[in-house]
Formats: sequence, structure tokens, C-alpha cells
Amino acid sequence: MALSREQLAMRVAQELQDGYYVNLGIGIPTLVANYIPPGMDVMLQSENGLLGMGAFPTEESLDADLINAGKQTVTMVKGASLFDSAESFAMIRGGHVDLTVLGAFEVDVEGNIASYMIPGKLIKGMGGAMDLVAGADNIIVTMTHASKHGQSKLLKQCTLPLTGKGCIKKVLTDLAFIEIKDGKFYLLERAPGVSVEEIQALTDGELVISDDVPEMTFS
Amino acid sequence: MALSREQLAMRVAQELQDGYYVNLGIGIPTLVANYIPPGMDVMLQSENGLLGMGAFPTEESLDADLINAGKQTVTMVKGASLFDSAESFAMIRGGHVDLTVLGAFEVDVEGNIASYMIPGKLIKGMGGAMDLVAGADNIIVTMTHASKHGQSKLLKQCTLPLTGKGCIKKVLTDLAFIEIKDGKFYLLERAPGVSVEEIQALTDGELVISDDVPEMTFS
Amino acid sequence: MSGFNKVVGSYEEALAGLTDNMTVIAGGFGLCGIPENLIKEIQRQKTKGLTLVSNNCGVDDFGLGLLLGERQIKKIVASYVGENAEFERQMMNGELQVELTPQGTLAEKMRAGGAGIPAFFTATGYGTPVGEGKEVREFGGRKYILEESIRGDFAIVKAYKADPYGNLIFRKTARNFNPLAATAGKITVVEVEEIVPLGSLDPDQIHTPGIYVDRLIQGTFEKRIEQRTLSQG
Amino acid sequence: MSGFNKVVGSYEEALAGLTDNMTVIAGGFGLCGIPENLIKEIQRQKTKGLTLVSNNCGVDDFGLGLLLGERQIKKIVASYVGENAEFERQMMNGELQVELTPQGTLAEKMRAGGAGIPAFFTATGYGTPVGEGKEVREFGGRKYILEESIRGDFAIVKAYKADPYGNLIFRKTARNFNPLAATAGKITVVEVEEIVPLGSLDPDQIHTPGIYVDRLIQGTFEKRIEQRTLSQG
Repeated sequence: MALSREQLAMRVAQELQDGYYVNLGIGIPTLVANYIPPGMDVMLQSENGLLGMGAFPTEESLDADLINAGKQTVTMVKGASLFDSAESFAMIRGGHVDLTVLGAFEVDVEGNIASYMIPGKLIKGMGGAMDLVAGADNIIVTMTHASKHGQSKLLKQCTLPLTGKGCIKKVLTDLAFIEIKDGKFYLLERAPGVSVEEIQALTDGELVISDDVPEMTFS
Repeated sequence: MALSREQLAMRVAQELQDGYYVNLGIGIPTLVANYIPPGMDVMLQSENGLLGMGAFPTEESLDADLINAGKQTVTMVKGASLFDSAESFAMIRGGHVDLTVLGAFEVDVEGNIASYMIPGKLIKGMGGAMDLVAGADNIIVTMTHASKHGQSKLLKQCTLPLTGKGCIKKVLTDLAFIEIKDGKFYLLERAPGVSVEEIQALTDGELVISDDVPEMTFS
Repeated sequence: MSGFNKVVGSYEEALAGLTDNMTVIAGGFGLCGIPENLIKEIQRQKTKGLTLVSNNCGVDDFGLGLLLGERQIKKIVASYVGENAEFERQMMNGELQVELTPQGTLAEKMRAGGAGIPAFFTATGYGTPVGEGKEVREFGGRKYILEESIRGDFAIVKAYKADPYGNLIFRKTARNFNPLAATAGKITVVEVEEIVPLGSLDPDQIHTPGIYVDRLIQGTFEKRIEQRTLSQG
Repeated sequence: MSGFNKVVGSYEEALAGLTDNMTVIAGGFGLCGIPENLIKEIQRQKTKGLTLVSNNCGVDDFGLGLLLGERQIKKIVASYVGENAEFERQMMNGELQVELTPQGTLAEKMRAGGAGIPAFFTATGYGTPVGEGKEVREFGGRKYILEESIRGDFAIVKAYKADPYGNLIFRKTARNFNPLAATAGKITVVEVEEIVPLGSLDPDQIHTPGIYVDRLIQGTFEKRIEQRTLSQG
């Protein structure tokens, strides 16, 4: 069965390591914060100028001057730091953030990503997404494997304007965990109960399937 | 008579305005701070990361962590700020400093300046001088008009390696105050008791002399 | 009175000299840390044809959205403009030019403008619509595009505290683009919650030295919250 | 123990992995704010063939001058190197390579290295020996040269206070190149006067966020003064 939003977040969380500085995009990536394994410390970077983002505030601790990149009110954890937007993107562009998780419309076998613009629809802007994909070595894209109409989002070549070129190496969809390498998709894991054939049928770009593709596990 | 070091500093100080942020180089420029006209506020920028440099400290206020660009212990005035070297040169390179005063070996009619390196002699380095001359609109060079051997330092073309190209507009020597414009030296003022002919004799580059060149005054 | 005293007497005086068709760089992220009263004063002065450089463009009835409502903005340079119905209408109608710029590139363009760096290379935007028409160069096996800096005729900035010399301190994530905008204005105007006496700010803790600030005014702020999210615990 | 605890137990551990022929970026201006104990540890470890990037090179018996004495430095990138007799001797003999770099360009190269900007244009050095062989380009009628960024295998930094996560605060002009060096090391090692408990630094007042810091150690400092100048009043 396709992964739920929560399961996507849980699977991403398994990629975390103690001491990781992590930037989580809006949507499913944000949920990852709820599944940080116990005993593990992770610091969340919010590109509007905060390292060490905490939970949403209470009514009492609500502060208009403390928001995240999604413009939601937040809090800080112990050891947090605040800085300006140039410093924030110096961290991102300079490769100091250990893991970036963000959504996308499409990815392709060359590691290209399209995530910010659908021609003909209203353009809202790329925000920090282009900086994030260009700056990070370690990126996980989370998205559904195919559109509601069954069209693959894992393509030979992206059809939408790109957010970044050749920068994506890992994609977690509701059906599969995939690595991008040498111009191919490598199927690393399947969602529980999802067959290799189902994944193959919904993958447009070349998919490399090993003899034994394990199911994801959620403890 | 040729100006003394103190008179050079006094004449430069006449160019100050209330509210000026000023960077003073090592040597004679440093003395300018002693002649800031009464009732006028000037803030001194020290390129190692201090805006609002004060006098030398007393034995009690001596602080190894508070030095100027000449590595001398200093103090801060009220309203001072501290910052890193990139911020300091952002101020300088971005043209935010109102006046820069520095010494030189040679200047020429194209506004070129040579101040850091004599081939064959030990090279100590340019420090912040190249940044200062490239960043400031308003620079006053202070130096002796000629060498001890009577060789002019105001040249058709600098002979030493340049610190900056086409960036000097004003030179105060021990003999004259000169503006550089359109590939010529314009004689603005004479040192008291120094004749136009004396200045002409010691000026290698083309010197434009108006009918009446006033003497400098020191009140 | 010291030549370093940057305090002006009114918002009108704070924006004196701002005329039609100028470029204005504004601090703020979403509605957080925006110079809300300076924006209202631009609205009141009815200055037209402005180019606004700001990460976002406010909402319909607050922040830079107010200037859209009065059709005072000719062009906006921003990274994300999604929360504004009037914005969409004017953009779709071609009344408003929009230059979308990645958020980090925008921040760096402001910093570079203030720091006298005319252009820099960045990997951000390479191979995307943002990179079209820009020079591409390889360094260490990676491709980068050349981005030019931004300066404004005016910069409008919101800070938390200032001393009369214009030394500024920002608060929490209301800092964002404000210190960068402050460096990049030919005339930089700052509104603050509190002007404190000279000497009461620790020189080690000043975020923006007063050398960047031309005019300073104390205001009162609504500080509207865009996404009021509370924990359910 | 949290994965963010950067505190190490010894200077030896702080510099573990530093090997011959590496590039080391060092904070400090003159003898002010130099990582004096980290330098002594490099001397003790006898690491050779180092490229040092630092505004100055210490004096004969203190700071980076110590490493010159042991002939551990192959090349130095600096803006001013005038206070050191052994330095002169090695340079004149051709034992030491010296790359003179304008002070502001050096600072910006470190910042750019840490910020993922491979190169930038600056007016500094145009038309001078520094500009030779570098690309010249005109922006807005002015000529600029292209300068590339610097990164180090190690950065060695001196700060005033830190929390265990490596959030740093510097003091007065001992800040100088230290925050820039901190961003530009593949491994950044920081020595501080005091490690304070987590949560005791105001997040608004942190100069260098801990994300740039890999290892942290508390030391005692001589803080030698180069030019002890007192007022005669």
C-alpha cells in the first residue's frame, strides 16, 4: 500500500543521524521533525534565519518575531542561534547543512528537479528551494510517485522548468525509496505491500531493480 | 617653509566635516585625530574591526583585545561598534567611509598611487591599503613632495608597483595641496612661505598653476 | 547636536527625497520584521512607478500589499509572492513586472550591493529559468552562474533597538533581510521599536553599525502574524 | 551525549587529522585574537609543508612565527608580514612562498569560501601586481578583477565564549578574521577562554553559529600585546 504522509516522514527520519543540521521544506518534510528517533539530537535550520527551531508556541510564548520559513510561529530549542538571511544561505550554499528534505513536482534520471513552477498556472516563486538544492550534498526529495491521473513523476527528463540541475540523488515516494546514479533510478526499497511491478509501471525513467528489493520497515 | 608633520595633519583636519566616518592610515594620517575642529564629531574606522576608535588607553583600561590597524592598543568612544574583517571591508569597499587619509611613495597625474612595495627592498605587504584606495571616493594622500635627494614624488607616471589605479584625486604634501584632474596636477594651495616656483621645480607631472595660489592657513 | 545623530522628527522627513520611479529595498520576511510604518508612509505619499526589492510582497491589506493596492509598484524583485490576490491580478494583467530571484541569491545580491562587490558566482539557479542569459562558469568541476549585486535609491528597514547614531539591534527572526537591506540603500531609513541612549548598546553586540544608517525614527508596530500556529500540547 | 557537543578533551585531539601539506586558515590580526595554543600544538606535532592563510604571520617567538621557526610553513597567504625577522630570511632565501593578498580581499575570500561562492569581483587590486593574470571586467563604468574563494582543510579559530554546541562569541577587535576562518575550514577547530552552559548565550547575540564548528576546547591565553601604547594624559 502507498505510504501515508506520516510514513513518508517516518522513513525520511530513519536517514537522520545524531548531530545532523537539517533543513525541512514545507509540507511532508516538516512532519519529519515529529519522528526524530529517541536519543538522537537533530537541529532544524529555518532559512529565514534560525538554527535550532523548536515546536509551535503556546498562547503564552507566541511571538510575532519568531517564525519559520513557512511563516508559522515557532519556538527555539536550547543552543539555538539567530542570524540574517545572507548568513542563513551562506550555511546552505556553503554545504554546512547535513540534510535537506523537500518536495517536488518531478525528478529525472539526471538528478534534475522541478518543484516551483507550472507554466500557465500562477507562479508564486522558488523561495529558498533553488538555493537549497544547489547547496546541499545530501538531499531527499519526498513526493508521490505519480500524479492522480497515474502519470509518473520520475522521468527520463523533467518537463517542467527546473529548480536545480543534476543535484538530486535520493527520492522517497509513496511507493519506493530510490537512488539516482549514472543516469538511472535504482530501486532501493519498496513501500510495504507494493510490488516491484507496480513501481516499474509508474516509473518513466530507466529503473534498475536488483534481485531482492526489501520492503521498508517502520518500527 | 615645508609643513611639519603636525601641520600636515592640521591641514587634512580642515577637510573633515561633522558626521564624517574616517579611516586614517598609519603615520601622519593618524595624527589627524589630534586636530579635529572643536564642536565637530568624527568617527574613526579601524579596518581590523572597529568603528569609533578612541584615544590610547591608560594603564588601567589597557586591553589586549582592543587594538587598531597599526596594532596599537586603543579605546572606544561612545557609540562605537565592533565587527569582523569582512564587514569592515564591506564598509570600505562599499563606499560607506566618508574620508580616507593615507601615505604614499608616489602618485601620478592619472591618479595612480604606489605605496606598498619597493622592488629589491623587503616586501611587507599592502595590508588594507589596496582595499582603501579602491573603495573610497574621497581620499587624501599625505606625503613629502620629493625624496631626500630631491626627486619628485608627483610623477607623470608612477615608477613603483601600484597600490591602486586612477583612484587618487587629492594630495597634500609638505609643500602643496594638489588636486588631480584630467591627467594633470592642479595646485590648490602652497605651504606658507613656499613659492610656486619651488613647487613647480619639484613636481614631475604637469602642474596647472592659477594666477593666484593661496597659502595654507592654520588657525 | 552631533553630526552622527540620525534621528528624524517624522515619517515624512524619514522618506524625504523618495520620488517616482526609484528603487526601494525593503527588509522583512513575510510580514515578519517589515518596516510597516515606512510602507504606510510611501502609500500616503502616493509615490508611483517604484521598483521594490523585497523577499515577499506582503498581503492584500498589510505590508507591501498596500502599495500594490494603490498601483504604486511598477516592478518587484522577490523570491516568493504567493499570498496576495491583488498581486496575482496585476501580474496576470501585465500591470506588474515580477523578477523572481532565489531567496539566498537575493540576500547575497543585497549584501554584495552594500559591500561594493558588483557580481559573484553561485550554483543557485544554474540550469534553471533563473540562469537563462547569465554567464556560466566552472570552478572545481561544478557549474556556477554570475549574479550581479543590487543597490537601492532607498532602503527601508525595521530594527528592534537603535542608539541615536543608528547602531542597530534586531530581534529573533525579524532580522532576516533587514541588515542586508540596510547596507544597500543610497539612503537607508530605519524604523525601530525603541531608541536607547548613546552608550547603552554593547559595541560587541551591534548587528548593524550606524555607518550604514542615514535616518532613524521610533515607531509603534502592529506586527501582524501571517500563520498563527500553536502547539496542541 | 548530544551529537552537537563539540568539546574535545585535549589540544592533540583538537587537531587530530592535521597532516603534512594541508592548508590551514587561521583567525587573528597581528597577535590579537590568534589561536595561540592551537598554533603551539601544531608546532609540537611538527606538521610540515603547511599552507597558512592568515592576515599576518606572528612575530619570531609567538603566534605563527613559531611555525616559521620550525620550518613547518611552505606557503603563506597574508596581507602584511612585516614584523618577523625569520620570515624575511626564509622569504629572501626562497624557502617560503608568500602570496600577498589585500586585507579586505583576504577576508572576503574566506567568507566566500565558507558561503559556497567560488569567486567574486572586486575593484581592489585592479591595475596593480595583485591583479596580474586575473580577469578584468567592467561594471557600471568601473573596472573590477575576479578573485577566487579560499577554503582550508582546517580552520583554527580563537573565540571568547562558546557553549558546548560551538556557538561562539568574540570580544572586541579579537573578532577580526576569526568568524570568517570559522566558516571556511573543512574541519573548524575553536579554542575559547570560557565554555558556558548550553542555553546561557542569547541566540540573538551569537556571532558564529555552531553549525560551522567541529571541535571546541577551552584554553588559557597569554594575549601578547604587539604595540603597547598608552595615553600620556
